[in-house]
Amino acid sequence: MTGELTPRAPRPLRSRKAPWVALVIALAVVVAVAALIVNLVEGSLYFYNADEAVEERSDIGDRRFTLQGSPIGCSIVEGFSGDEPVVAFSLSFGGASVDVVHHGDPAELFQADVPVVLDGAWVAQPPVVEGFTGIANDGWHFSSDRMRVKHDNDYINDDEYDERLTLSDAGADSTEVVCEA
Amino acid sequence: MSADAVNTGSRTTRLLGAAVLIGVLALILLGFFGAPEDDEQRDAVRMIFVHLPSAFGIYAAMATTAVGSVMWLWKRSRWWDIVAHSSAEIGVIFCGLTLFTGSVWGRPTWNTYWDWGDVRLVTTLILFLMLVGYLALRSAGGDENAMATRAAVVGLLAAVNVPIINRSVEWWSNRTLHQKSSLTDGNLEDLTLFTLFVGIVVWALFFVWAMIHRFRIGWLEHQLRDIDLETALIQRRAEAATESSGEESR
Amino acid sequence: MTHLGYLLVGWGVSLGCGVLYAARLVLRGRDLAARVPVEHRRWMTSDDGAGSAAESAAPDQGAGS
Amino acid sequence: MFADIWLVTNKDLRIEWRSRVTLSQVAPFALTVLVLFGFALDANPEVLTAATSGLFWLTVLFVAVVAVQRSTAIETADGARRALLLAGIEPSSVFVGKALAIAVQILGVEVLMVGGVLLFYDATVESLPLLLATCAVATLAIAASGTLLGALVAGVRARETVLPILLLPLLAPVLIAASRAFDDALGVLAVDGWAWLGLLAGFGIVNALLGMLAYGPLLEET
Repeated sequence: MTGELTPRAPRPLRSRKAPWVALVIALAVVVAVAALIVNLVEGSLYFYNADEAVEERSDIGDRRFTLQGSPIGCSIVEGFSGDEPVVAFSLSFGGASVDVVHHGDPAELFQADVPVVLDGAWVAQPPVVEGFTGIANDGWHFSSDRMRVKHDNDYINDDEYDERLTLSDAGADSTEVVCEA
Repeated sequence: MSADAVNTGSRTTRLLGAAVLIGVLALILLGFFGAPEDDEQRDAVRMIFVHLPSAFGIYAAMATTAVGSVMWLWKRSRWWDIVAHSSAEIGVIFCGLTLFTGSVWGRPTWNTYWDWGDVRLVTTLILFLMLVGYLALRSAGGDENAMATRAAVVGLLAAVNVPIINRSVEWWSNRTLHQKSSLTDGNLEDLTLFTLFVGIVVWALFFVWAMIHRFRIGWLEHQLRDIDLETALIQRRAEAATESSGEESR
Repeated sequence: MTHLGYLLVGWGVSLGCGVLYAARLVLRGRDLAARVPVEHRRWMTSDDGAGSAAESAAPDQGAGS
Repeated sequence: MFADIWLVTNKDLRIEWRSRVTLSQVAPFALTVLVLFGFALDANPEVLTAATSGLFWLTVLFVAVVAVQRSTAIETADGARRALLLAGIEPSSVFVGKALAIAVQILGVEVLMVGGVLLFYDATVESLPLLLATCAVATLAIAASGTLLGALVAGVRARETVLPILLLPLLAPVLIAASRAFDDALGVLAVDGWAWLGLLAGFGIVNALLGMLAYGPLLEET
């Protein structure tokens, strides 16, 4: 009895092969198509770089959006807007600069030349923060209430490298902007 | 270990396990005391030594699941089906750890635990949820062959996410908060790079160790299912025999 | 060391999860291996030799199945 | 092929029309969810405006789960799947037909919901073409994924709970892309809605292709 009832290896269920081979090929094609599509929609997602934000200012209006750019070192001022603690600074990207008033404390790693990503909206007034004029100074400022720091993929220790290697994201050109002070 | 304890280990897994333990010790020493701090992130950079190996673990696990799923669909190979299931289970752990260590790293460096706008973060989370769904489907039970086919389709659907996750920081370069690939286009200190490789090797060894154990568990479960069926058959036949003999004697 | 708290949480949870999962695998493997008859236990060992495993496990496990 | 697709779509829609479940239960369910979100977020109208697109599409996903459950139930009851296979209709035609039937139902509910959003949430439409295109493309993407997973879980014992666990994460990209496109169409956020629509279309094509290929083997096996 036991000899007869020993568990057997499962029968190979060889159903139609062809559809699955086709499926695998289709999957590869599909991944390629998806890759193509995401490439096409590049440039539309998540945040506006500073130059695009300035260019599309009239389209954006007072709607909220996310802005990205590199803070310019000599422009950073911590002060008050009314009673509220703010950080005012100018940031640049792609040759354009934007004056920013960030409401709240700056991010821990907030520093010059390290790109930040900010949530907020355009305000059609010059920034009113004591001691801050702004490098753009175009009658507008970006009022932000959420700040993230976009650090790069360089893991470098300054002590061992004489100069900072600026291989990070193409387009960050804070060095072009010259502070007047 | 007592001599009569039966388990899923073998000489290979014991060697692997020992290597993982030694590797973890080395990684802790290198990670906390060997590698230098980063000039932007300071010591927070040391999170990369657990974060990136976990992320690589997802890729390895999902690739294995994808191959296993295809091989089941193509060859109806139970072996590959168990491989796909095993690696998906390990993959969900790697995926959870990647998300967790990434968030904990993000708070001091990005100033946020999570960002809904970042493609890599969101696609990784979607993969995690799909893997949870995969395991839920696997645990739903039912006919073994039908279940393997269903799971294989879901496994492939989930695996499609992986190339998107991996490439997202390039496709949306300048559009993601997440930094670009650290290994391929990053600029790392020698010792940081070395520590990172140690981390990847340790995680890879752990992956292999876990795969062997998990595969054997899957195999045993499969055997047990067969045996349960046989036992039920024997019992049923025995019942039938007593019933019929009872009727005859009446 | 800066950010030590974050680092300890990240590393701790990673290594902790690994240990817990490993322990669960080993225990589940033992439980299952004990329930499966010897002749179906491929790769399973009670000591280092694959061949002797089945024999040494046979006396006490055979009765259970 | 098109005749077969029409046959299946027509059959599903007729069953749906006769039972009136979509009309009498799913549509009121969707409106109730919208109203409840309104209650929950009423204290802050700004939040409600900002969240309108997300709430809309989240509700659509819930509706989709219900619609797929219904569609699967039609097929599994009384061995109707076997009958469909025996009738000699190509599985891919069955897939497209069922997906279209689901899409029509979801679209019907969406029309009602757009009205509800304009009425309850005080939303304004800034780009009607974008709004309509998003609804159409997103619905097709949802219907394709839903039909595939519906067939996948058809034979599972706990399919009522397994379906949402599998379907909702799969549809997460649709939720994200359709919500952003709606944000643009309703003038809430400064994003490029048409680009998000492209992403949505890509996702829909991928899922429709996968579904057409995988549907046959799944039908046979489960």
